[in-house]
Amino acid sequence: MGKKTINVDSLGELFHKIKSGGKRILAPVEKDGVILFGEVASYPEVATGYIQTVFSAKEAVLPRFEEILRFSSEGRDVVIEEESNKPVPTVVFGVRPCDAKSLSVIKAVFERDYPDIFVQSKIDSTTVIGLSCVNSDEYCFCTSVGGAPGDTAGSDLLLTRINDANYLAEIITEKGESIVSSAPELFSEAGNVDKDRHLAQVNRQFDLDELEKRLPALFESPLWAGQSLRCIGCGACSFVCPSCTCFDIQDETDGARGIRLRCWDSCGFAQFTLHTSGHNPRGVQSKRWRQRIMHKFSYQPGELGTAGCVGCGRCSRACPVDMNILQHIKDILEAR
Amino acid sequence: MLAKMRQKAKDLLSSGVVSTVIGYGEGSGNRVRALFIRKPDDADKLILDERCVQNLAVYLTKREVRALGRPAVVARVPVMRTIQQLMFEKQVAEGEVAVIGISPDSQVLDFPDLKSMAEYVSAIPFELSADEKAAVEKLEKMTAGERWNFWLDVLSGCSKCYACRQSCPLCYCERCTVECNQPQWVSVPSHGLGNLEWHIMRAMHLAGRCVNCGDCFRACPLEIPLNLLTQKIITDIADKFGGADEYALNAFKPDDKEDFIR
Amino acid sequence: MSEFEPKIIAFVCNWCTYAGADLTGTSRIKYASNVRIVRLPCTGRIDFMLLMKAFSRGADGVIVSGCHPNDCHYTSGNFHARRRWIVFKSLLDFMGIDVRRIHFAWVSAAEGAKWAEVVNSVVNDVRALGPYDGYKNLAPIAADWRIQDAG
Amino acid sequence: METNVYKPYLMRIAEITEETPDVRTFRLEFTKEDEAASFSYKAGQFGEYSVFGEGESTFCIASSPTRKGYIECTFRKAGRVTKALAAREKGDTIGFRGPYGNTFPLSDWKGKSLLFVTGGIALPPLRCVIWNALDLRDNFKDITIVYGARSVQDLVYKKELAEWDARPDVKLITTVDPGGETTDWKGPVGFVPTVLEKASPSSADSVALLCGPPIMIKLTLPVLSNLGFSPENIYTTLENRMKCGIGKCGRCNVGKYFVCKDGPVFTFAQVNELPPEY
Repeated sequence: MGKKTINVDSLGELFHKIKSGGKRILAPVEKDGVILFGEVASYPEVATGYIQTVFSAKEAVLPRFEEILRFSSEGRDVVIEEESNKPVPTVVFGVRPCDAKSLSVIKAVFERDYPDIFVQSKIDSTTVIGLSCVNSDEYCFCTSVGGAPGDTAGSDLLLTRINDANYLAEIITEKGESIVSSAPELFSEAGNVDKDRHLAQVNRQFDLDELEKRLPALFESPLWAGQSLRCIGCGACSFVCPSCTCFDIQDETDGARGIRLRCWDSCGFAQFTLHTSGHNPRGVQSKRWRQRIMHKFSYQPGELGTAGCVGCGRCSRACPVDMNILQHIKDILEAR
Repeated sequence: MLAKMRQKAKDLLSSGVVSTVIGYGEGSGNRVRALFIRKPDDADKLILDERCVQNLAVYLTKREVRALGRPAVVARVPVMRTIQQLMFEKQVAEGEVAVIGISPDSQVLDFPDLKSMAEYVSAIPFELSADEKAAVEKLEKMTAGERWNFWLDVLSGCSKCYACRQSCPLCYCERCTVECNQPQWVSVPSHGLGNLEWHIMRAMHLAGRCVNCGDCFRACPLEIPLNLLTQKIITDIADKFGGADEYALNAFKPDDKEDFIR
Repeated sequence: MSEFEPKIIAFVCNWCTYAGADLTGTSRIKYASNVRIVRLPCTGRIDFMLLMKAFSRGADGVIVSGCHPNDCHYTSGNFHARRRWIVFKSLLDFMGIDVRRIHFAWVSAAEGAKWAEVVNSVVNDVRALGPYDGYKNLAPIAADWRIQDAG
Repeated sequence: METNVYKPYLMRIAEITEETPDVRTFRLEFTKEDEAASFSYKAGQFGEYSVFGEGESTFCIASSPTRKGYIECTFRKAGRVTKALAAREKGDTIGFRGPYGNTFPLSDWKGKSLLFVTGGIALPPLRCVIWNALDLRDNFKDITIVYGARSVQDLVYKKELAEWDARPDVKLITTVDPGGETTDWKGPVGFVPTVLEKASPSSADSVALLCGPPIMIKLTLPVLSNLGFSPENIYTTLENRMKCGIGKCGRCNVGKYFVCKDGPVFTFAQVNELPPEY
């Protein structure tokens, strides 16, 4: 829809304009040495010089817990009340292209069959200002799963640093356009810019289609047990993942009143699939590890038309026992 | 010392004394990771340096690792302490595990049995480092209100991924209290109350058992200093009960001192 | 607005304090009615989780009481409990939880008057501290409803 | 208007039947007339039943869609929610979300014989089909039911078993495991596969519906096969732990299929293709 440039020094003013337009801004901020998305009041609070936030931007649309029902009992009757979970108009700033792409996975999961209004309304009221990657590390593999360090998919406005003073601002959607038109004086027309020159170099490391093709036949392979022997069964990989969406539902009460909460859950947990009878279809960690890989690279491509992985590398970075997903995928592709 | 450790692993495997050696190997980037060595020739993949700190005793109670047969484990002092505690709690019995001990100055130690390992490690004083003590004291000096705000703040990021629990070799329960729902003792969602309850519970269930290996802190994706809680308890137990018990909360003295019971 | 009346939950052992509290009643000693007694077999059974649950469910103060040292019906339950309380109270304090709301006592079956005194003093102390909303409001539901109720 | 997919219907417990000491059947009626009027489902579907403040639990709709105005569910007291549910009384309000999942293709079975083979607490999902078929009795040829339980006490729907037994157009064989009989038990004693083998119903122009504990399924399948039932003509329902019931929470999948959305009804031809994740 158009290319503009914006001066680094104008971002403060842009933030001011967005805030005065009634939107909250989430952006990467540093807290005790850890970079996380948090609400910011002004641009100088935004962290710089990092590869990835620990948690992804998914929390803007799928919070770690949220109310999905509100009720109260009066004697034998129950009254269902209006739930308090309403979307807040939000601009998420500094979203990496991989995270931006993950929003389409989340959207696909929650839209199909039974549309989930809580996720949908949050997606609808969120504007994504993406930030292309100028750096990457050995855990990044976006290009192997159909993304790129400067990919525009999922962003409404994508910023790419093109020199010390300026960002290239690519307007992708109408939401992006409305950000620009809220402060047109801050943007200038971009001339011919070779965007790729300013992006991180992330080499393609495996063939996603080949992986999808191979996986079904590997269901009973001993490789899962071998790979997951050191896995300790925590949920760090799922919780930092931008496209993991599995959840639990929990009731909480205060006297006769209560709420039903949806909260993050992980296929890595032993209890995730445990039946009340004690039977567990995925009773050991290797089966749970297999589920994680199968779901992302075999089931979801078939069901949603997109892999459930965007190559951000967060799971590998966060894993306490160095379960490196990229390495594991390469090993899977080499298995005979 | 590296050569000696590898040789020891080789010998244990080729003599059939153990079927797996759990040790450290090169991981991705500059990281190390747990290796499960099944063949004597693979023992050369084992490494040992200052990065090798994961408490490998966590694998001794893992079902799939147990299924591999008798393991040997590369064990620095905290790992040996863990095995001692696991023995006390009847999770590991004499003869079930072989230990390739590593002394504080990185010498390979030979133990004929777990009993001699326990004797060795009991002789090494169990105390916090100066930095750890300072961190605990810093919090103690704050007002109660400051401490409350400190903990609400650091715990606010917790997503309950349970990496702290899963990385802990002494959190081996098949069903954790947080998963007991009749009643629901701890709130499952990671809101303020759920997080506070979870971390109090975790620390209390490790009281007198924690060996201060630091894996819970290292495992946390947010680097929450949650081991401050167990370190505080370690300090208290040493101060008030004099330590030396295998499991301080499983014991008592008729004259334990307190100043708050009416 | 009427004066704040604290809700106090007392976890007591069956053999000493419960009998002691019974004696308070049969001796017709009057004491604050703010307390709800939960009887357990022994102080050794009083899990710290019960105390946390009391606070999250709206208690403003908690009393834990059992047999005097050496008087435990099960010989050593109270000794074990004492160690646990020492560690637990210190941990809560370290986390900034208001330990002025948690009171421990030894009350024997013969100490009806002491039970009344313990309860009265705890109720007075906690009344002065006010409601413990800081703890229970950590749950979204509690905080939410309270805001709604306030109008 | 978009609606909240997690919002349950409020249902009044109209009737409680104590089937066994720990199994109960609830008859549930809609509290809102418009919801009762617009609600419809098919045999084989399930729902999420909630006790507000405790959570939701998944089980099938055990009544037939031919009976209007109410639904019934049968459950065993086992976990947090079912225990809370069992503590409810007649007149109490509970929640119901559904119907979810696929259905038994009853309309495809017109003119065929139906064989129901089931054990213990697995009768409820088939009871729905049995009544559905009996209410459209002319659509089907023979209807045979082989039902077993550990003991006489563990038989559910005792009143209905007597009713079916009395009908000339239903062949019912009720059996109990050896040792589970009472002194006045007149039926056969033995395990379901053995009893089925002895009864040896014809597989000609017939479909079988098989629901029961894994061990019963495992031992019954060869018997059905010997009788001439092909895997395509043997139907079952799978169960896995569920939270959402609508293919999002991620735990009930068996390979690439969600039991909640692609099931719970499968033929054994399909089950044989599934990885062992149920």
